[in-house]
Amino acid sequence: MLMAQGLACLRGDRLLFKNVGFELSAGGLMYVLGENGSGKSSLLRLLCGLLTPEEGTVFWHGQAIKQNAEIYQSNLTYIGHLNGLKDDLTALENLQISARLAGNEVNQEEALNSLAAIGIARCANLPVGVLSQGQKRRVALARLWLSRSKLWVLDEPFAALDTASVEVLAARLSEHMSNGGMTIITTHQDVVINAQSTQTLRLSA
Amino acid sequence: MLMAQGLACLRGDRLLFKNVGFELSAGGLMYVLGENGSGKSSLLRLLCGLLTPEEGTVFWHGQAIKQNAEIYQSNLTYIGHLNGLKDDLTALENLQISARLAGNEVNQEEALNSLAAIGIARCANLPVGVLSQGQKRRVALARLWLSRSKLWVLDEPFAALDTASVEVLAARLSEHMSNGGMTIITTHQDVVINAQSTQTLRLSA
Amino acid sequence: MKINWFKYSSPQTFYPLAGKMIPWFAWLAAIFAVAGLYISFAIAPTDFQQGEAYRIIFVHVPAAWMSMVIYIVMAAWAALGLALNARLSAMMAQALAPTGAIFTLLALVTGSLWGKPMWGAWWVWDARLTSELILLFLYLGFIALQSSIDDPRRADKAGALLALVGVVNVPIIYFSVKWWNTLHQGSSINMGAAPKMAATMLLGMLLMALAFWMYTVAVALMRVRCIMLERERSTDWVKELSLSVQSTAGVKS
Amino acid sequence: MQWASWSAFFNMGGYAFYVWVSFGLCLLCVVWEVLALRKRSAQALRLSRLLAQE
Amino acid sequence: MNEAWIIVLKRDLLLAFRRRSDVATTLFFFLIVSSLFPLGIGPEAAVLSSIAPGVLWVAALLAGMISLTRLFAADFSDGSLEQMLIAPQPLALLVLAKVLAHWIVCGLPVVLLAPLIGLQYALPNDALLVLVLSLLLGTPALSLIGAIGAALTLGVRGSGLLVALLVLPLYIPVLIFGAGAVAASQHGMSAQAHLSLLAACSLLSLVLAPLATAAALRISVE
Amino acid sequence: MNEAWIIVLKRDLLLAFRRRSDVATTLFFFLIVSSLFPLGIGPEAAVLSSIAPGVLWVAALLAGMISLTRLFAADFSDGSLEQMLIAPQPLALLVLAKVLAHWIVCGLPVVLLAPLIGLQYALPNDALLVLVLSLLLGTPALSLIGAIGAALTLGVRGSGLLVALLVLPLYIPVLIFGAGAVAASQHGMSAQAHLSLLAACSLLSLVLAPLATAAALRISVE
Ligand code: HEM
Ligand SMILES: Nc1ncnc2c1ncn2[C@@H]1O[C@H](COP(=O)(O)OP(=O)(O)OP(=O)(O)O)[C@@H](O)[C@H]1O
Ligand SMILES: Nc1ncnc2c1ncn2[C@@H]1O[C@H](COP(=O)(O)OP(=O)(O)OP(=O)(O)O)[C@@H](O)[C@H]1O
Ligand SMILES: [Mg+2]
Ligand SMILES: [Mg+2]
Repeated sequence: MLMAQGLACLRGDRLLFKNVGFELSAGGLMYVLGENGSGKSSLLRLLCGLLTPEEGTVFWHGQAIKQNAEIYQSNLTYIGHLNGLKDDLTALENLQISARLAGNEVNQEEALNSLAAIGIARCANLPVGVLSQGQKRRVALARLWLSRSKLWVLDEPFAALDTASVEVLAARLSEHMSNGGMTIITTHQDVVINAQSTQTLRLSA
Repeated sequence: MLMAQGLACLRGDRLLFKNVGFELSAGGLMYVLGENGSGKSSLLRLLCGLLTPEEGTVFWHGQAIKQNAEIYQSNLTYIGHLNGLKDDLTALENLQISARLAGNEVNQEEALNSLAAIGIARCANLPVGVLSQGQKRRVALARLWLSRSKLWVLDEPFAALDTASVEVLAARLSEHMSNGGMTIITTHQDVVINAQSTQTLRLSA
Repeated sequence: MKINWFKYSSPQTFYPLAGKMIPWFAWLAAIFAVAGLYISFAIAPTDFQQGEAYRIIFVHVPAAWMSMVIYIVMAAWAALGLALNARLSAMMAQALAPTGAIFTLLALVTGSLWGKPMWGAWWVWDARLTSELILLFLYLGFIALQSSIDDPRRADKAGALLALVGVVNVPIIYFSVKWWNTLHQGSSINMGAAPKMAATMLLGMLLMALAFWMYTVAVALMRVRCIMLERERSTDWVKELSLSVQSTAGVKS
Repeated sequence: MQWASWSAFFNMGGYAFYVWVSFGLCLLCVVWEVLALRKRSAQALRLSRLLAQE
Repeated sequence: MNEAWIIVLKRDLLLAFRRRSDVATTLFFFLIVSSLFPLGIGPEAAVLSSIAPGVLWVAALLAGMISLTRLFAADFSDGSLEQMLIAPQPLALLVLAKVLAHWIVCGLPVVLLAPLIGLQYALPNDALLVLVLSLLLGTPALSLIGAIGAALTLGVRGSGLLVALLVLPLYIPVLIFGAGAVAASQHGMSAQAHLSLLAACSLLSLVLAPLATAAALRISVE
Repeated sequence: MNEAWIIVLKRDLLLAFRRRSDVATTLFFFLIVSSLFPLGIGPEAAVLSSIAPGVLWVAALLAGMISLTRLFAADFSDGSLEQMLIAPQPLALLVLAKVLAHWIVCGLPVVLLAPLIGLQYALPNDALLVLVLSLLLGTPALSLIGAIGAALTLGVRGSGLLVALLVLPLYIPVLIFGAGAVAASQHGMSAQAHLSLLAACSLLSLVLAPLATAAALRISVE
């Protein structure tokens, strides 16, 4: 369903990678691995359409994502390095707004449930600005419990999480794949995630 | 040499912890563990004098750190969540400036060597702004190869590092302890660090 | 950090004490106000130059006085709070600021209302008017700073520092503004043109000023109680208090 | 007492608008401030009561 | 309603409400800047009233520009902007929502406060009315044009100058028509022509600016 | 030399050099603000020259203030400020170094550019000289006082405009003495008294402001 062909990425005057291609079908999980600076985050941004590839194309159901951006984007959930949270809004408000912006209508109860799922229901009504690094990350990740998108693109979701949260998140990812979803993920940690098919893309610096 | 007595920390209107005390002597390593939001980062900032404890005192060689701040601070290297790097300066410049600001005179060669030690000599002359998350972290951590301070306080130094870098850093920490240094560290990962004495402080949310 | 400097410096003990003091100051304010208003409207004679419009003086001048006094008192509390790390002092400073700003605004508005019939203009760039306007800005800066910092202890400290910087600057501002207006050829009218004050007028103004002063104390105490409740929301004494207020509904704590 | 009549008093020698608006505004500020503070206090108490009963 | 632009609008208004002091500060910036001039120039009412249209409009322009420079900065650095870019809705619409929120929060209060300051500058009553009208018609253009600049400055190194170069010249017509309208009514002439031109500026930028801003945002986020 | 304050000074100058366009923006802002007035007010030389001292000084004040809002913001958000706080040197000294760098980069160019703009406003030669002198004596006070405001509002919601609200009222004496000096020389009087007062303002703030700023920084970083 998601297919990339001959992707090349140029940052500054350095060619990070070229000729990267893959196919990811329903229920598939893809790890993007590589050393620091090998271009994992850049690849993920390419796949989301936030960066334009130097060469190559990304296809969603056979159509280039630039051509049918709206359809593609309504199937996409991307959580990058940055959490996309507003310090002045509460965790609950942040979650609801970001889900709605992505096109999922959610009510307050659903949002609360998803905060509870990742173990920060207690912080639901605190402004995000006062949360710790890991707590903020968890608020951002709580979107995954609300998301109905097919494709999830996650940039180091496990960094700064404590062990309990890592497990909860891994379970959620496994569930997503078992429902026929797709996930592309970068991480430096070893985490067990179950999927109908697992593949690894290794970038070398 | 470093001693804390009856520390309590209030953030907002929440008491994160109270009555925290410990003693750390030369060659000692202390892990500060706890879940997300349990107050690890806050404790580290307390120990550096960046936060004022609600109750309790931190002593360095028997003197309260507020009383002899300059002596204490010249024995302290702190690397927090934030890297303290300027996006517009190169890795090399950043490293030299931050080392000098902490009171270590370093020449260019020493700085280059320490960048090489953590494996980013190649990025030495790139502006830090274009580096990846892990590369930035490594530039910040390169200070540890230049530091002559007794006490190192590190907040999640391993987050976002690839496996090779984690090992290099762990080796450097072990070396520091074997030279009679002290380290206080928070982490969510399992990393083997050798020290003359190892202790663990567990904060519960 | 428990300096038991003074028993009442803890919110828990000060809260009920303040509650007892408020009615006293409120009654004093009312009595002075009645006396002051009686003198200003019934006793004080008509001014032969300004007609009855001059009666505005009985609110204008006390308001202007209070605006200045409150700033100084506020800065003093702030300094005390910074020096002793005493929460109550910082809260008092915070409680005074809005009242000070209101009096400043009142001085400006009543002054304008006086200026229109006397000078034919709502506003002139006279030194005293200008410095009153700047005083309003200083108050607003203090309030804005405090309200945009979430952490109350940080807000206290930052506000205190600002108030102190302001106090150093207020005299400088005052004299520079004064000098500014005398150097440029000034407006043809200035407030010196107001009539030599008769004793009754002075008395009326003094009474009104006293009324304002007592009112300020009462209101500041009320506000400081609110601040305490809000800040110590999760402490036991506030919880108990809130429950007891409910059980004896209508009875003030 | 220097007012010939109540209407003379209210007329304030032709300056009624300026005088009464001045005094009226003062009164308004005072009343508003007191009411606002009572409301604020009641709200704070209600909130902590909710917290306490939780 | 779940249109994305309404969500963005609501979110920005909510944020502004949480930071009410922000709104107040734009207003007070305008107030303070316009009270600085008499202190620098001198208190004579005749001089002040003759320069009032220019001074008030320049103050409004500056207040708008300064509050605008950071229109997208927070969204950019906390990552919400990325999320807006990949939202399944036209970006230009979301941009328009942000600009609208900004204008409601920063532009409108300035418009409403302006006559009070006009009084301090001894402006006559009909000039005050024209002042309000001209600001009402002109400030939307300021917000819309400024958004382009704000989008271009985002994170891009060394674009500060570019923005000033780009935005301020575009502001100049608005300034000229706006101040001109007030001056005309001060001199007893009709301000109609100036006001229509102002409205035309606003309409034109309403059509073009969101598209330009959206394009600039895509470039900045790369 | 390894004194920490020299390192900070060098670093900030280097950063400014890397971002030359930022420096240019301050200058450009000054230029634009002072050239907007003739557009808003009209071209008569007599009016312009009579308002020139005030306008130029207000423009300098605003340019200084706007560039100040970011004096510590970058250091705060990237963590360098923490590192400065735990450096084994008096913080007030480091603050002074930062302010000095800021003045060299933003204040000095404005001082040097001012006579050029004065010419546009038809200021006579001796008034131009006094203008430069007054700016030279007064702008350090602006930077020093502004630093307090910048430090107090660090990381605070909506800090940009808040700084304006805190700092502009404190700038007023400098404005009055500065513009007064130029106006005095315009009217053929001696500007000596004003200039000495300006120098006194700068000296006073040189002594007090770094201490207040350091205290404010410690508060803000908590
Ligand atoms: C917006 C306009 C005005 C403002 C902001 C203003 C402000 C002030 C201030 C701050 C004071 C206290 C000064 C002190 O005690 O040293 C004051 C006092 C006074 N004002 Fe005004 N004023 C205004 C208009 C007027 C007008 C129009 C008049 C009368 C024509 C007037 C008459 C007085 C008098 C008689 C005093 C008492 C003087 C004294 O105590 O020495 N004011 N005003
Ligand atoms: N300025 C603040 N105001 C109020 N609460 C705060 C503030 N800063 C931190 N907190 C709260 O303090 C708690 C501890 O934060 P801290 O950053 O110390 O946690 P941590 O143990 O380092 O967590 P993590 O593993 O996620 O980094 C959090 O729950 C956070 O909500
Ligand atoms: N805007 C840019 N200009 C120039 N080079 C850039 C830019 N952005 C990133 N780079 C370079 O691209 C490389 C890859 O960056 P990227 O963030 O994709 O790495 P990564 O694999 O995600 O690393 P990490 O594991 O540290 O997150 C880095 O070497 C970085 O220096
Ligand atoms: Mg990455
Ligand atoms: Mg932490």
